[in-house]
Amino acid sequence: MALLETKNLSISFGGLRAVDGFNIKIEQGQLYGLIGPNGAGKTTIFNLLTGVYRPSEGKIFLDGEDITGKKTIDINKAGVARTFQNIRLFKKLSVKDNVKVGLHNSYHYSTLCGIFRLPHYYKVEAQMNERAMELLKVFDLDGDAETTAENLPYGKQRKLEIARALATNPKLLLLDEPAAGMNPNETIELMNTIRFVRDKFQMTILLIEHDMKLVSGICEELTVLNFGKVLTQGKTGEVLNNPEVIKAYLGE
Amino acid sequence: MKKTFKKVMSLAIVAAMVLSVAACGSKNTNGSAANAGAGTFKIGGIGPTTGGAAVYGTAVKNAAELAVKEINAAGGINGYQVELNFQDDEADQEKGVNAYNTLKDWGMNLLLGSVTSGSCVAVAAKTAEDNMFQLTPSGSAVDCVANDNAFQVCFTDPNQGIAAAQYIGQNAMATKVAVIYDSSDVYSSGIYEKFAGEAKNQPFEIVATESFTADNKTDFSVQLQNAKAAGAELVFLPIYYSEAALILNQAASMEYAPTFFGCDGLDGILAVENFDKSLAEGVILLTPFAADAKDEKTQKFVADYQAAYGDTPNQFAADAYDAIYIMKAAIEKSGATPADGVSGICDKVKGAMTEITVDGLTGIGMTWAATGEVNKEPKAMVIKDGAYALIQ
Amino acid sequence: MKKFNLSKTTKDNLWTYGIVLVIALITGILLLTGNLSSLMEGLLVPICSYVILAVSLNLTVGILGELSLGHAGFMCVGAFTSAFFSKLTENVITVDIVRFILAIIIGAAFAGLMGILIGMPVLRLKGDYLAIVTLAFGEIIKNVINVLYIGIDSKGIHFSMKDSMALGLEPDGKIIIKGAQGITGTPKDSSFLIGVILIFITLFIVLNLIHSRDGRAIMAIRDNLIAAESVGINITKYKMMAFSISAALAGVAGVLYAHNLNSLMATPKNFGYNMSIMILVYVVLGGIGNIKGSVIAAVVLTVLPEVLRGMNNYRMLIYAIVLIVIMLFSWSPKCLEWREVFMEKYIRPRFAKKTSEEGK
Amino acid sequence: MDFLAHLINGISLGSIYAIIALGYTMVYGIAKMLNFAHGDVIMVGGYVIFIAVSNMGLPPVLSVILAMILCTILGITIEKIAYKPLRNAASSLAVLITAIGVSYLLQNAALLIFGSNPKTFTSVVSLASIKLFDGRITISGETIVAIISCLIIMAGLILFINKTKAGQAMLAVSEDKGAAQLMGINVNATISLTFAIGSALAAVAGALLCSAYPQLTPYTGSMPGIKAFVAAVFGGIGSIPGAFIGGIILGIIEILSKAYISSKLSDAIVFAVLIIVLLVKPTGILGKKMQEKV
Repeated sequence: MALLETKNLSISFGGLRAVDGFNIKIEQGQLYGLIGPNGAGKTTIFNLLTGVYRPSEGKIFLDGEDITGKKTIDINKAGVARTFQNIRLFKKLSVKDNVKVGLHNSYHYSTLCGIFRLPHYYKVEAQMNERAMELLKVFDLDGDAETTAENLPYGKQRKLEIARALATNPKLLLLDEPAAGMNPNETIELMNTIRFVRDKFQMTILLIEHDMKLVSGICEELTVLNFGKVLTQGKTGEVLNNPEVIKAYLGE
Repeated sequence: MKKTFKKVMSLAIVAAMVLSVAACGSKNTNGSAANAGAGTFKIGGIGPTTGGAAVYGTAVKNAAELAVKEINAAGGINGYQVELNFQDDEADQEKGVNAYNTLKDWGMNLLLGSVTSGSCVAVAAKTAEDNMFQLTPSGSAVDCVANDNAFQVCFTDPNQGIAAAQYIGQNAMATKVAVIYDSSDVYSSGIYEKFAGEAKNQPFEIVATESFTADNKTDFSVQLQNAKAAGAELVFLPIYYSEAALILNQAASMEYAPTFFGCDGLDGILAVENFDKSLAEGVILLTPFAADAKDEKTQKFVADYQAAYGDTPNQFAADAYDAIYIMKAAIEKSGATPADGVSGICDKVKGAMTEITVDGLTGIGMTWAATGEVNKEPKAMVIKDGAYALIQ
Repeated sequence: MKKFNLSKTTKDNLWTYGIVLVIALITGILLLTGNLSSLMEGLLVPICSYVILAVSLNLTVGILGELSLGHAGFMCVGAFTSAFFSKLTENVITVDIVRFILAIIIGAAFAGLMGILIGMPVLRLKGDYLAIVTLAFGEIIKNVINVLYIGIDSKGIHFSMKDSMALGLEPDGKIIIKGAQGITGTPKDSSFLIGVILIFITLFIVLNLIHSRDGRAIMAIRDNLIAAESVGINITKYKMMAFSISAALAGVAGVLYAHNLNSLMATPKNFGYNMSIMILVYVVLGGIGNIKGSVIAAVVLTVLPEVLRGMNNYRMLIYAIVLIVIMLFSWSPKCLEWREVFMEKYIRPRFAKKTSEEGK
Repeated sequence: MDFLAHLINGISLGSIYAIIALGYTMVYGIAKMLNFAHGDVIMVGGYVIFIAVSNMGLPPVLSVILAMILCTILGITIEKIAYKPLRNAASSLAVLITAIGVSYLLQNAALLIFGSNPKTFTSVVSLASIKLFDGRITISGETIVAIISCLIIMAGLILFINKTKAGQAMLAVSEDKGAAQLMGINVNATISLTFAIGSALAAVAGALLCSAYPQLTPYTGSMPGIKAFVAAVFGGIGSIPGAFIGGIILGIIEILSKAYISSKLSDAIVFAVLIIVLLVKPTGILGKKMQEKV
């Protein structure tokens, strides 16, 4: 059974069909790419998958469970985490606290326990700190744990977003242009990190990207989107050599 | 480094605050020491001189200053000069208590105030604690004089309400009466309640009870419309003159001309700058003071006040002016001196209050009960040809 | 030295407690030795209630990041419910402190409940729209209390929104809330000591909340609502939590306020939008989200108009000017830049020298 | 018949709210700040006209023009000194608090200059009132002038914003200050112009407010200012026709609730209706729906 499967997913905004009949099947542990020209509807698909928008038609299945029309937080709890094209960190919180917010639903103590600082509070906080530092280490951010998030350099902010998403312990990770704004060296480093995350956490990853080097470097399968419709789907190498894809990207 | 600096800054602020507190503290001891030796009566005044009610507090402040000047020129009280310190309370209870404490630090012997009822009730609790003699010119709520150290110059609200209802009934002025009052104001709602209670015993009927609030006192069209529709021949206005001026204006524009009947709060309406006096023609009010009364005392007061402050004095000013002279009479009667201290003065003066009879601007032969309420005759005035005239 | 290497937040919290403690102790000593002027003595309890108000509003404005202009409304609810309770039980519960503690709990509970009732519909609004709706609620609360008449007699509690006659009380009855005249004769149970204790409780609750799991969730919502949702934070729950705790604490401040004065009335001055705005001024002046700053700003701005009494008629004018100047000084980017340069040049070198000498 | 009379009273009151709300919404829409001092600029306008008419004997029209000029200068000065330095402050609340400071400043300055005694304002409107149904219903001249002024100002503002270069610059600034700057628009000048227009409108509002409710104190502007702000939010703040509609509706609700529900609770009812409207339509009646892009 596929980890993520959508059937005929569609949405319209005031008559404009932004996504039309989108079907995708991603297997557990796959690194999957979603590409297409600007305005093709890639981010809209992410928003559909995470419950920001409700689809006008179609179904979404995560690990066999129908998550269509669920609220964002329930979809997150079901196991979908994401990053954003325009970075959305908790700017005023420290790097560590950003990750700890991600851990919110995995560690529990009551409000009163937090206010009155019962022993349980210290125990759970210590566990959260430990887990947060583990995650930060993966992204080489452990040295910046106490830095305020907005003061991080751009590349590290992108990484922190991924770390925060991972903290929610997802089955599926959605990355929206993770390499945007990075220089070639940073991009290569990021590719390694993404691969590492997939291997270490047995994560399934769906990413949107414009950087073809990254896409061809790490994605195993691709879906190409144009004007809200699937242009073609398949193995990365085949898709990238498809003349229709080249036409869509380069124009006629 | 930046963090440390911030901490130093906050410490500096704390230090400054503590110092200022300490400085004020030392001022206090100096003040009372100086006071013991000095031969002056220190009268404190409290009332709003800023905020929406500033017009009332300012009048009290000015008139009290005027009276103090006169008394000092004539040789003071029992040979002691009088000092007046008037503090703003923004018509707020909390600020009233602050003002009272400021005056205590200054070394006040007797208190004139507060001007508004709410502040007055809060301050009265404090004066009772300190056994400070308190005379309020215009705090009309019953609770203002709940303690035996406090006295009033104005009528209490219940008295005014009952007197108004009786006057209307006895003179058969109307059979259908409407009331428009300020439901958010202590003075106004206090009078209204007693008026409505007494109305049951009188040969007229309240056909419309309309109200407004402090936040909603520009448009009275609905209230007037309802009074008009109910066929009220008389509209009772237990409110202050600034709103009454607007009501008269709007009634005229909708061609509604009942008899308007008010209490002492209405006094001052003719003094509103640029007010079309013809609108107030025929308005009747129960008040002890009228700025254009013909007696010598009133005329002198009005002339002096105008010369000093460029405004025509209103009811509040007259009450305050009387209040200072009432204090003078009571102190003279009791033979108190500044050396008696706050509590000593209070004990002597409050005893004397029930024994004196004062002829003032706001009443002839005013006497006081031990409860603190004044005993004087309200006069019914009618506004005629743009001036107050006594109804015989 | 290693032992004292506390985390940044713990240090910051200790500073906050420390400042309050130092001010309270010094003031307390001055008070007990009789060195405090009557004015300052009278200001102590009001200062305590404004500090609580400022800290509690900072929870909504600074930590949750929503603008509320109705905070005085919650204070009003706390003040009236608790004063009503105290009047009612004045002769039943004769131990003042027990009655007052109950009054505080009641005031906080009702204000918190009101926070929940109001928060439920309005917290989905944003920014200025939320501000105007909270302002509206504050005005509604004030307006309703102004027309409320409640009396008690042998038959029980009577209630009316017309006037005191409509209560139909028996001759033995007494009116407790009398419309615009409010509640008179509330027992004076507030004291500086209780005020300071309540400040500490408030600080304890707010600071510990901020640095807990729930506090992080609340701040995450402030910083980025969409991202917070995407990591599974229940937006409504945490918004409500911050808002209602903030309201309950404002209620506590109201209890303190009501039991300090003999007469309690809901005027535009003390419970209207003017007061809500005043509390907001404390928060913004002290630094949005900065709890310590709120405390200091509340103290300074409450004392300032009283210290300015010597200016007579110019008092409020000067107050307004001072307010504008402080705002420009502490918020204008240009001013901040200039201050930075100034410190770099003159203050910091000396300071650095001094500490390095001390270090030796 | 009573209902009709109340309705007309409501429209009269609403027309005053509307004219104040136009100024509010104008400043909010472009400069994105709640100018709490707007009501007090109205009060200053009122005093200027009062002095010009009563003490200097100027004709009403000239007085209003004088007030517009002085208020414009006042508005620009306030903006330059108190608001502009905070335009790029870390929080938008900073400028809100400063506006409150300016409001206190204007009130207390007026208190010192003009005293606390209320002054009766001589109406600047000489139009006679219209009487219908044998005088049972009166539409005052002030109401007629207020509504006509509202319509003229509204049309003028819409034309100005859509047809002139300066107006287009305002639109651009309201959308995105940074981008407008890059397009070569002088953002500072544009915002100054906004305040100038807003303050001139405040003077007109002052003239009509004080003519309809002829009393002037240092606090005259503050409550109508707040109510008009509510009206502006009602109609969808930033929307010019919204301010007009919001003002009129607010006036009608206020009067009808006073007439048929309770005069004591009319404020509570007005605010309750506002809350309901905002809950149903979170950006007001004519407000644009804003959706944050994810």
